[in-house]
Amino acid sequence: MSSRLQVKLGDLTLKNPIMPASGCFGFGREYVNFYNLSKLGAIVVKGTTLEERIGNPTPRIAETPSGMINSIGLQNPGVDVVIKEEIPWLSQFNIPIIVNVAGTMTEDYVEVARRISNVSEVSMIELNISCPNVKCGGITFGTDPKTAHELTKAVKEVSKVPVFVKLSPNVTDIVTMAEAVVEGGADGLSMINTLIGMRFDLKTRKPVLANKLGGLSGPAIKPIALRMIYEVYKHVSVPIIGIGGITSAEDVAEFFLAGASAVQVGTANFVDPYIMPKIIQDLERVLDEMGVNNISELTGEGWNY
Amino acid sequence: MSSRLQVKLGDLTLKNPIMPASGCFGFGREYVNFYNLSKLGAIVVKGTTLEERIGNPTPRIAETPSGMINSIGLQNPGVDVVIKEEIPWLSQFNIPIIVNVAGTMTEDYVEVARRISNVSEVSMIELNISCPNVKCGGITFGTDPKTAHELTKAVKEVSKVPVFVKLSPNVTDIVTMAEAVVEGGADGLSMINTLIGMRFDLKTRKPVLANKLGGLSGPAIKPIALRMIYEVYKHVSVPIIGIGGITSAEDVAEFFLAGASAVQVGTANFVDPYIMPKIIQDLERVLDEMGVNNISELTGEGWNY
Amino acid sequence: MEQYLMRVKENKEITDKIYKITLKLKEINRSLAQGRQNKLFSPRPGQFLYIRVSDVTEPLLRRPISIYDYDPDTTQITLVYRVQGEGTKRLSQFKVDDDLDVIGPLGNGFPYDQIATNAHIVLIGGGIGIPPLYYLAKELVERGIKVTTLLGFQSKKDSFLINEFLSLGEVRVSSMDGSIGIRGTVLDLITDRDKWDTFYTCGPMTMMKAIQEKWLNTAIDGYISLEERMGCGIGACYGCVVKVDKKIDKRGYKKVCFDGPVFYFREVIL
Amino acid sequence: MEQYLMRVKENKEITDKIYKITLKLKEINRSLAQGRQNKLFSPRPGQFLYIRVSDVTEPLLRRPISIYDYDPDTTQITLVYRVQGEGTKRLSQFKVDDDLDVIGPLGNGFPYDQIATNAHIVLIGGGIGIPPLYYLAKELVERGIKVTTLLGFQSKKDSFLINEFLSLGEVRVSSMDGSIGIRGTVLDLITDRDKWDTFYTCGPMTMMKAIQEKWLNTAIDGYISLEERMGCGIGACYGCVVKVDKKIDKRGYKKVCFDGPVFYFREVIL
Ligand SMILES: Cc1cc2nc3c(=O)[nH]c(=O)nc-3n(C[C@H](O)[C@H](O)[C@H](O)COP(=O)(O)OP(=O)(O)OC[C@H]3O[C@@H](n4cnc5c(N)ncnc54)[C@H](O)[C@@H]3O)c2cc1C
Ligand SMILES: Cc1cc2nc3c(=O)[nH]c(=O)nc-3n(C[C@H](O)[C@H](O)[C@H](O)COP(=O)(O)OP(=O)(O)OC[C@H]3O[C@@H](n4cnc5c(N)ncnc54)[C@H](O)[C@@H]3O)c2cc1C
Ligand SMILES: Cc1cc2nc3c(=O)[nH]c(=O)nc-3n(C[C@H](O)[C@H](O)[C@H](O)COP(=O)(O)O)c2cc1C
Ligand SMILES: Cc1cc2nc3c(=O)[nH]c(=O)nc-3n(C[C@H](O)[C@H](O)[C@H](O)COP(=O)(O)O)c2cc1C
Ligand code: FES
Ligand code: FES
Repeated sequence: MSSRLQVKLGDLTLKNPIMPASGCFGFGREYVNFYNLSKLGAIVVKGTTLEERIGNPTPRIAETPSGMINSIGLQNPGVDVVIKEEIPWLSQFNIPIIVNVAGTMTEDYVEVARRISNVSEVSMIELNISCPNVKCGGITFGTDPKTAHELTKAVKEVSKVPVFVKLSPNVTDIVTMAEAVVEGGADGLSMINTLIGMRFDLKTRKPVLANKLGGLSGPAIKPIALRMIYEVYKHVSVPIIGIGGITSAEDVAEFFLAGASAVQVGTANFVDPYIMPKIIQDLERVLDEMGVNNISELTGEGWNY
Repeated sequence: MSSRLQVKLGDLTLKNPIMPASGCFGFGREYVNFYNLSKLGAIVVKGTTLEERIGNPTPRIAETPSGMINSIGLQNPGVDVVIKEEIPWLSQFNIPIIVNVAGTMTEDYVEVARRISNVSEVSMIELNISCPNVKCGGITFGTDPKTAHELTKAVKEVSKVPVFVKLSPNVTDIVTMAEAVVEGGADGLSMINTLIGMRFDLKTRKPVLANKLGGLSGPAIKPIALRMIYEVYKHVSVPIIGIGGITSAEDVAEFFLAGASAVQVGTANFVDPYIMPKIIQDLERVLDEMGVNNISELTGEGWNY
Repeated sequence: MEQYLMRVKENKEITDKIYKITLKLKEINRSLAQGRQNKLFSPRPGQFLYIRVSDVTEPLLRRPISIYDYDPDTTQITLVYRVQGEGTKRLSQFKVDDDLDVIGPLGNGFPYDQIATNAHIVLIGGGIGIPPLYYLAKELVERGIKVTTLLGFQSKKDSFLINEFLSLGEVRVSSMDGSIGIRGTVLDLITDRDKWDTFYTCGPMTMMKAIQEKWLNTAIDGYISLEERMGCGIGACYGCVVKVDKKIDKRGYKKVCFDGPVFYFREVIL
Repeated sequence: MEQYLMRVKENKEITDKIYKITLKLKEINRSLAQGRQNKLFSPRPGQFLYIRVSDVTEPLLRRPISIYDYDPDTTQITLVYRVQGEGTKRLSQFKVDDDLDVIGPLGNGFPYDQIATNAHIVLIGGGIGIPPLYYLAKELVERGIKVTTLLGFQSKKDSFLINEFLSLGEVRVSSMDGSIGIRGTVLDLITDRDKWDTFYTCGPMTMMKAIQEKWLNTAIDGYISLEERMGCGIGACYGCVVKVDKKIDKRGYKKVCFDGPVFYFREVIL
C-alpha cells in the first residue's frame, strides 16, 4: 500500500486507517480464511474482561432496517486467555494490536488494563465504557461524564500504552462526555458504540432478543455517528477513530471529513468478509477523485467550509 | 372500518390508530389528491409557530441508509393563518385535528397553544419540544427535564384541549424526560421525534444540508423508537403515540407491543402516498394473524412475557 | 397526479452512462384508489415522474426524472437519465417487462400556451438538463413555432439527443473541450444577431445563473427548470424550496416539486 | 469456506412457498483472494451456504440455507428453502442466469464417516428441516448403508421431497391433520420394533427436543442440526451460540455456525 493511506493516531502510525470494530471480528482467526490480516491498518479485538464471560442467552441478534441489534453480552474468554492464546497469534501479522477493554467496576477495568498493557505486542487500549448489553453494576460509565472521567484517569494511571476511550452515543451531550474523558487523560476517542434499540416478535409478542434490549449497529446509525464526531472534533485535540455503519471507501471519506483520523468497520464484515481489504483498495480511487494526496488531509475538512 | 381498530387517547376516541406525523403531511392538502383523509384516525398538522417561519436554506434533505435527514426548520405560515385557512378546510373530514405546536420561548409556545386550543375544531395539541432544526434561543426544552416540565405546565394552564408532549430521542434518559412532562400535566406522549444526524458531500467536502445538522427519520430509527417507548411505558400511565420509521401494519403492531396506543406515520408517506390507508387495510389481517380482537389489547403486551 | 404501475418497454444506454427508458402505463394504483375515476394520464412538457427504484427501504426515497417524450396514442412515456449514484444505477437495472412504481406527472411544466405561432423560441440545455426540452420542442414545433436549440456538453463522448433536436429545427452545439461543436459553454453559442422571444432552459446551476444574469435586463422572457433534493415530491414537506423575489411571492420561497420545477426566470433567486 | 459467485440455474416453487434453487459455481471471489489457491469447493451434508439476498443494505444480513444436494461433476449445488420473510422472498425472486453472492460451505456437517456399512440409520425431518437430510441420505446409501426416513408435515399441501427420499429407502410420513401419512408427529412413526443405530434429525425445536428426551437414556447415538439467528455466520461474532453440557465443553456454549449446525444429541441443552 502506498503511503497515501498512512495515518497517525498520536504516536502510533498505521499504514492505512482501516481496522475492524471490536466484537465484529472476534480475534481475527475466522477472517484469516479469507485474507491476510497484515493488510489491515490495525486489529481491534473483542471486548475483553477480567474473567471469562459467557454472555447473554439467545437470540442475541435481530435485524432492523439497514442495521442489526445485538446482545452478545461481552462473551469472551477473559484477559489471561487473550494474553496467552490470542495476542501471540495475532502478533504474526505485524500490525498494531488494539485491545478493547470492558468491565463492570473501576477495579476490573484497571486490572485488565494493567495486565494487557504489559504485553509488549499490545499497542493501544480501547476503553469500552458503553456496555449497553451487560448490567454495569449500576454504574453508568458511558453516560455520566464524572464517572467516565474518573475511570479514564484510573486506567491511564496503570496503562503503559495509549488509551482511547470508546464513547456511547446514548447521551444528550456527546461533547461533554468527550471533554470529560479527554480531561481524564484519554489519548484519543473511538466513536461511536451502538445505540440502544429493540425489536418485537409478532408471533411470541416478546422482544426478539432474549436480553430484550440490544445495541444497534450498521449503516442505519451512520448519520448519527458522523454528527457526533463532527461535534466533538471541534472541542477536543485528540485523534478520533470513526465507527458506525461504514461499508465503503466513500463512507470512510465522510468520516474523515467529519473529523476522524482512522476508522473501524464492524457490522459490514458480516455482510462481506472482504469488506476491509476492498475498502483499502478503493480508498486510492476515492482520494484521486477528491484530489487529495494523503487521506489525513481530509480529517475535519468538513468544518472548513 | 370495523371497531377492531378503534383506540382511545385519554378521552379522545379514534376510529383507527393511524395518523400522519407532523411535518410529513403538510396540512393534508397534497394527499387529498390520492385519497379521502376521512379514512385516517386523526390528522396532525405541520409544526405551527406564532409567527410565520421561512425555514432553513436548501439543501434541506439528504438520504441516509433506510432513512433521511431533514432541516426544514419549521417552515410554516404561523398560527393565525393555520387557524384561518387550514383548520376550517381540514374540519370537512370529520376526524380529530391535532396541532403540532412549536416555538422558541415559553411565551410563544403558550400563545400559540392559547390561540389554537380556542379553535373548536382542534382536538389536541402536540407540543413539539424537540426542534433539532431551529435555534431554540439557547433553551433546551427537549433535553432538559426541568425546562420541559415547566413548559408543559405553562401550556397546560392555557390549553382548552389535551396536550401531548412530543419527546426528543436525543437524550441520555428518556424516562426522566417522560416523567418530567407527565408531572407537568401532559395528557400523553408522542415518541419519538428525529435523531440528530448529518451527511457530507465528498465533492464539496461540506455537510450536505445547508443547516449542517438535520433530523434523522425513517425505518433506520425504528429500533430506537421501540426501545424508548418500551422503557417509558412502564413508568407513565398516560397514553403514548408511537412514531419512528413505521412503514407497515406489522410495524404498527410492534409499536403497540412496545406500549403505543396509536401511531404516526412520517417519512413513509414520501415513499408511498397511499401508505396510511394501506396500513389501515392491512391491520385487520395482522390482528387476525395475531389472534387479537381489538388492537388496543396489544398496547404494552411486549412487557407481559 | 396519481400513483401508477408502468411496464418497462425498453431501458438502454444511449451514450456513456446516459439511459433511455420507455414505460407504458399499466394501471393506476387501484387497490386504494377504489371508486375514484381513472384519472387521465396527460403529462405536459417540463413535468416529471417520481420513481421508486427499490422495493425495500434502501435507497428510501423516490427519484425525480423529467419527461423526455410522451405518446398519448400508446400511453408510452420516455425518460432519459444519467446514472449518477445508487438510485439511478438501480433504475438502469430494470429490465423489459418489469414494473415500475411511479408518481406523476408532477410539477407545473413549461408554460407555452400563450406563445404566438410566429414566435421564435430558444431552448438551452446543458448535459442531463437537456431531455425535458425535447418534449417541449416537439409540442412547440407541432404548433408551428420556430425553435432553435443550444446544447452544451462536456465532450463529444457525453453528447446525446443531437439528432433528435435536429429533426425539429436549428441546433447549435458546444462542448467544454471542443471535441464536438464549438469549444465553450452554451452561452458562447449566442450571437448578437439572435432575436428570440422566449427561452426555456434546463441544466447546471452555473449555466442557468449565467443565462439569468445575461438576460435579466433585456426584453426577453424565459423559463428556468430547477432541481432540488426532494422528500415528498408533491408539496407536503417543504423540502425542495427555492428562494423567490419577495415582490413576486410575499413568502419569499416556492416549492420546486409543486410550484416548479419550471419558474419564470426573473422570479427565482439562484 | 470462501466467498463465491454462483450462477442461478433454476429457482422454482416446488410446493406451497417451498422453493428449490440450483446454483452453479461460477467463480471464487477473486478480486481480493488474489494469489491464493482456488479452494476446492466440496460441501458436506449438513453444511450450509450463507447467502446475500440484496445488493443494498436492506435486508442487511445474509441468510443461512442448508445444502440439499451437490453434484461434484457439474459443481451444481441445490438448496430447498421456504419463503418466510423478506430475505427468502428476495431469494425466490432471483432468476435463471442471475448471480448469487454466497459464503460457504459453512459449518461442520453431519458426521458419518464412522458409520458401519451394515448399520441402519434413521433420518427424522420436520417441515423445512427436511432438505439437508437428503444429501446425507444420498451419501449414506452410496456407501451401502440402510436408511429409513421419517418425515413430518403440517398437512398434505405442505409436503415435499417424499419421492426423492423414497428412491433411497423406506419412508414413513406423518402430518398434523392426517391429510398425508398417519395423523400425528414424526414421533408417532417410531415403533417398538425399530432398531436403529444412529439418528440424524433436523426440524422444529419442539420435535428435536422430544427426540432428545425420548432417546437420551438409551443406547442409540444421534445428531441434531440446529438453527440460530446469525450475524457473521463464520464464528466471529458469538451471535449464534447454543448451550452445551458443561461436562462436554467447559465454556458451556458452542457456536451454531461454526461448531455446528450439527451437534451430538447428548451434548446440547435445547
Ligand atoms: C425535477 C427534477 C427533474 C430531473 N430530471 C432528470 C432527468 O430527466 N434526467 C436525469 O438524469 N436526472 C434528472 N434529475 C436529477 C435526478 O433526480 C438525480 O440525478 C437523481 O435523483 C440522483 O439519484 P442517485 O441515487 O442516482 O444519486 P445520488 O447522488 O446517490 O442521490 C443521493 C440523493 O440525492 C438526491 N439527488 C442527487 N442529485 C440530485 C439532483 N440533481 N436533484 C435532486 N436530487 C438529487 C437523490 O434523489 C437522492 O436522494 C432531475 C431532478 C429533479 C429535481
Ligand atoms: C444453519 C441453518 C440452516 C438453514 N437451512 C435452511 C434450509 O435449508 N431451508 C430453509 O428454508 N431454511 C433454512 N434455515 C432457516 C432460514 O435461514 C430462515 O428461514 C431465513 O433466514 C429467514 O429469513 P427471512 O428474511 O425470509 O425471514 P425473516 O423472519 O424476515 O428473517 C428475519 C431475521 O431473522 C433471521 N431468521 C429468521 N428465521 C430464522 C431461523 N429459523 N434460523 C436462523 N435465523 C432466522 C433471518 O436470518 C433474519 O436475520 C436455516 C437456518 C440455519 C441457521
Ligand atoms: C456483534 C457485535 C459485537 C460487538 N461487541 C463489542 C465489544 O465487545 N466491544 C465494543 O466496544 N463494541 C462492540 N460492538 C460495537 C462495535 O464495535 C461498533 O462500535 C458498532 O457495531 C458500530 O459499528 P458498525 O456499525 O460498523 O457495526 C459490537 C458490535 C456488534 C455488532
Ligand atoms: C420533513 C420532515 C418534517 C418534520 N417536521 C416536523 C415538525 O414540524 N414537527 C414535529 O414535531 N416533527 C416533525 N418531524 C418529525 C416527524 O413528525 C417524526 O417524528 C419523525 O419523522 C419520525 O417519524 P418517521 O420515521 O415516520 O418519519 C418532521 C419530519 C420530517 C421527515
Ligand atoms: S419535495 Fe416535499 S415539498 Fe417538494
Ligand atoms: S453467527 Fe457469528 S458466531 Fe455464529
